[in-house]
Amino acid sequence: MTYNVKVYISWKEGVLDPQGAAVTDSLHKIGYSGVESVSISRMVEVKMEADRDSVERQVTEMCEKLLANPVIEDYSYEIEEVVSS
Amino acid sequence: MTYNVKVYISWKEGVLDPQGAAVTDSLHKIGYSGVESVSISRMVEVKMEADRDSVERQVTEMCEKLLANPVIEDYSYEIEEVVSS
Amino acid sequence: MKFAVIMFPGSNCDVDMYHAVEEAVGEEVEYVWHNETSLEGFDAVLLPGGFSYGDYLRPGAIAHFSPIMEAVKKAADEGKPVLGVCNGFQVLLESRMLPGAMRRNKNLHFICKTLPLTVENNTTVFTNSYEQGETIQIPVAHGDGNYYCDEKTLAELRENNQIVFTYGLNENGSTADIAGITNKEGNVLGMMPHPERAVEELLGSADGKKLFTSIVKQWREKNAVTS
Amino acid sequence: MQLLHEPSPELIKEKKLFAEMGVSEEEFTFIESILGRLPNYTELGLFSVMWSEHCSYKNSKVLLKKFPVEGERVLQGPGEGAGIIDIDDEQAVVFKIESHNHPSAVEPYEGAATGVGGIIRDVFSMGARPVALLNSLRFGELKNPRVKYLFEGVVSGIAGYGNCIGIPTVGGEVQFDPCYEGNPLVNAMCVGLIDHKDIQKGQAKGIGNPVMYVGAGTGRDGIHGATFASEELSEDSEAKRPAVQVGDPFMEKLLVEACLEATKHPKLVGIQDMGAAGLTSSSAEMASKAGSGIRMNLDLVPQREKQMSPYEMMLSESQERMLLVVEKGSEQEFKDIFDHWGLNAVVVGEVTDDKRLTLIHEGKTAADVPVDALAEEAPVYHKPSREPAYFREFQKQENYRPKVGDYGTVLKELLQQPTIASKEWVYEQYDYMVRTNTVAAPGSDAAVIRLRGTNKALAMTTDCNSRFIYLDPYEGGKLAVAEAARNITASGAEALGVTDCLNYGSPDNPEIFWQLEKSTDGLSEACRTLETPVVGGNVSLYNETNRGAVYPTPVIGMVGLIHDTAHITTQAAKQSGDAVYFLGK
Ligand SMILES: Nc1ncnc2c1ncn2[C@@H]1O[C@H](COP(=O)(O)OP(=O)(O)O)[C@@H](O)[C@H]1O
Repeated sequence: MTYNVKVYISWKEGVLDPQGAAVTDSLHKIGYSGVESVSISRMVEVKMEADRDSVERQVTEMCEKLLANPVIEDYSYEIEEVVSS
Repeated sequence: MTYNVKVYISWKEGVLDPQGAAVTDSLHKIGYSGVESVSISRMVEVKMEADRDSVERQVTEMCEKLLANPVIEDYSYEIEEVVSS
Repeated sequence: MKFAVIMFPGSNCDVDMYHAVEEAVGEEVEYVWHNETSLEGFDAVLLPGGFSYGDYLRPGAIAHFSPIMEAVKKAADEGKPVLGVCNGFQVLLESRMLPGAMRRNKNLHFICKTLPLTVENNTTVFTNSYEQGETIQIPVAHGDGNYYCDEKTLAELRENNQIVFTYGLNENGSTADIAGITNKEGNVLGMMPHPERAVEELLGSADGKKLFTSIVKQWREKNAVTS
Repeated sequence: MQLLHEPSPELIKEKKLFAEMGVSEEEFTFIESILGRLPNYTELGLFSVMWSEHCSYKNSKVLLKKFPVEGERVLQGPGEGAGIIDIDDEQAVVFKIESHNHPSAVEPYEGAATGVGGIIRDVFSMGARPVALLNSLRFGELKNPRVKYLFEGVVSGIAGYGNCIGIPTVGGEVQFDPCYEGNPLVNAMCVGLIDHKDIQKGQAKGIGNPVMYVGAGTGRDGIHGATFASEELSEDSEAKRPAVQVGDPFMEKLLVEACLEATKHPKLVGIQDMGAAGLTSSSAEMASKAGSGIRMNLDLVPQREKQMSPYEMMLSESQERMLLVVEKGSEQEFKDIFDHWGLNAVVVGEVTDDKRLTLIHEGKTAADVPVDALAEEAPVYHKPSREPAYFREFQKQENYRPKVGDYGTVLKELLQQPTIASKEWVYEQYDYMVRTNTVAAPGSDAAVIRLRGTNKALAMTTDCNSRFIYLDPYEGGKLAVAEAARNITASGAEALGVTDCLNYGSPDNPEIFWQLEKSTDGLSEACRTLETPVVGGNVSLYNETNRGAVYPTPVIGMVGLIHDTAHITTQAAKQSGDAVYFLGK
């Protein structure tokens, strides 16, 4: 099976997000005063071959081992099967 | 109105993403041979006050001016109204 | 001749730029803070390296909204020499004063070392004291120096002779080994390598000195004619 | 992390909850007698961090006393943020080394980055302009993927912070050995330059003077960090994971510039960084040193998160924050300085004459404790010491002489050892040239920074061969100092002084305490002989995992003065035909 996996990685609550703060500031300066907060995170899209019953385990492992650092980051994912056309 | 806006910023087609290639490589090295490709994009979450009829215009402007660099990046967004509880 | 060194919050090669002008050409030089709005009275503008606004979001992205940038554009339109080095180059790209964009270095690491550069165009205000095709040793120090532009832009750059420096050793992955480019008019130069770090033999190389002397030389010639 | 209901003083005592904060039964009784009552949760928190090994050196103080700390050129010995040594012409060099081992073990990038940030604050809080960074790193064997991850993360964290803030990272060392697996060592050193007249002390003098908070807001990050650093790494550390902070070098760059402006202002009374134990250590130490007290209104503390408790605010280790005491009436002048750099400066309290740290929160007194008890009166332990069995074994062994067949092959094999191999991969990632003063870049024996506007230069190095020290702590200790001194001398400099970072296992183990004792004896002896006084340092104990302790690793940071830039010598062979001499025996 081919899967399209989207992993969303964001800061754990309470962790400083200096990027978000700098962008908020800058948006205010160029006139977007309605902006309350900005947070910046990453999305990792992985296209992979895997068995149906192992894909989720593999994704969790990849997140824990490499894609995110659970010490300061949270992650969530969506797994979608690619239907070959 | 308060809005929660999610902006996804990804590489334009044809622009090589060195980070994605490096992550693919690392995943292969630690045994995930099924991984075909990895692409990494940025997600910017903006919480903002705006009028209903101006929010979309504001978001597009913010993307064009600051959040994305159209030379190498594409963007898309989702706008969601925050229902106060 | 009077140089302006623009200081953004997070600039950190501003002092180096300042000293380079003092040491290489001994001309007048002053710092200008990012929220100033005028560059009246300056004959050349230098955008130094560093990490303006922490390089958050993208290097140079936030700095290009600084009030001073309007004045920098005006100076460029008036034909004054504008030099952006490293982060300064990134600011020029983000503000579209120069074409293209920067990506992370292809090895994903910051690279600090002295590299050979080839002078591809010695007819600019910045390079008139170099030989055409000369190899010079100039340090680089950047994490996002992997220059990108599409084919069409590259063709234009070549056609207009806008590629001024190329890497003899392309470590960051830049398109067509590009290390520095000018605008069409030739008075705005952006380059990743740091000529201001190469103006004294004591520190390893003085090959960057001629870049500053070029600017002064041309300014003198011009002002000798008009006065 | 947030405690909605803090346990009552009675419950803390009854359930021995103090133990969770690393406070022993005896220490708790001592606190009770100091206060004449039971401490509340916040107060106990203050004691727990101030009396941790990291802040109080309670287990190592007896050993540190042996170091020679005086010398003709010493302007400031151990005790302040960093040591200061005279370099003539009314100039001085300021330097210090510090560990960030435990945070780096769980989040290598941020752990190393914030280690760099912390040591820079120590230097500029003295009023000095930071001019160079060095580091000293230890990892397990590179074959292990986790070790590789840690190594890469640590190096890019050091690069990320140092490059962004624009202070050149000019030297360091890296050693790989199985004993560091799971417990890497990450020590960062900063060197600064100052004019004598600008030297600051972290003192809260002048009753009624306002206490100002500057820099980043306070969040819940790093709570328990100081005690975290004083515990062994275990599976448990996982649960404490949010104790790692994220650094913001951009903020710190602004803070450096603003604080250096502030330290030149005649109305500045005292300044200190909020390092380990954040607001607690900075306020208690500043007051204690000045013989005064501080009263703070915690509602005024800039906060990044909602509904923080006094305990959380006082123990937070959010980065990039400083505490200032200024003359009454000059608040606005300081606010203007910080405003120029886009930073907030907020009055959060005032200096009092009662020698107490009094904290007000939502109109109520949240804590009221004597400052000297926090800063000065931590218990001092002299742990039992015992010569290890392994040492006796080694002493009995015959001298080992390796049989070398083909010298060429052996040489190649040696050069392939990661510990011996070129460290270019590491230092290429550091901007070692920024500020254009680096004359000898990484790759030589010691790094050399010229002092602009003078004919002088500074040489600096970090060194320690922990294997020697493990095999013979006393001789190895001497060797560590001697190696540093050789590197300094070989670059053309006169050695000035030392800062040290003592990385060891748990002092509760008598054999480890013995290593500490013997090696510090060796260090002291060498420093005395070479006339390089120890002007500052840092202690990091409990560097062990369930597989055992790291080798005793007292990293030596040494600084030297080159009187004339013409004397600078570098390592490389210059010309064919030059004569080669062999010195020593
Ligand atoms: N972690 C590091 N950071 C910066 N420079 C380093 C680091 N490790 C090693 N170096 C530099 O690499 C060079 C060689 O280091 P090392 O192998 O320890 O040699 P030596 O035994 O001569 O001290 C030195 O100039 C040193 O400063």
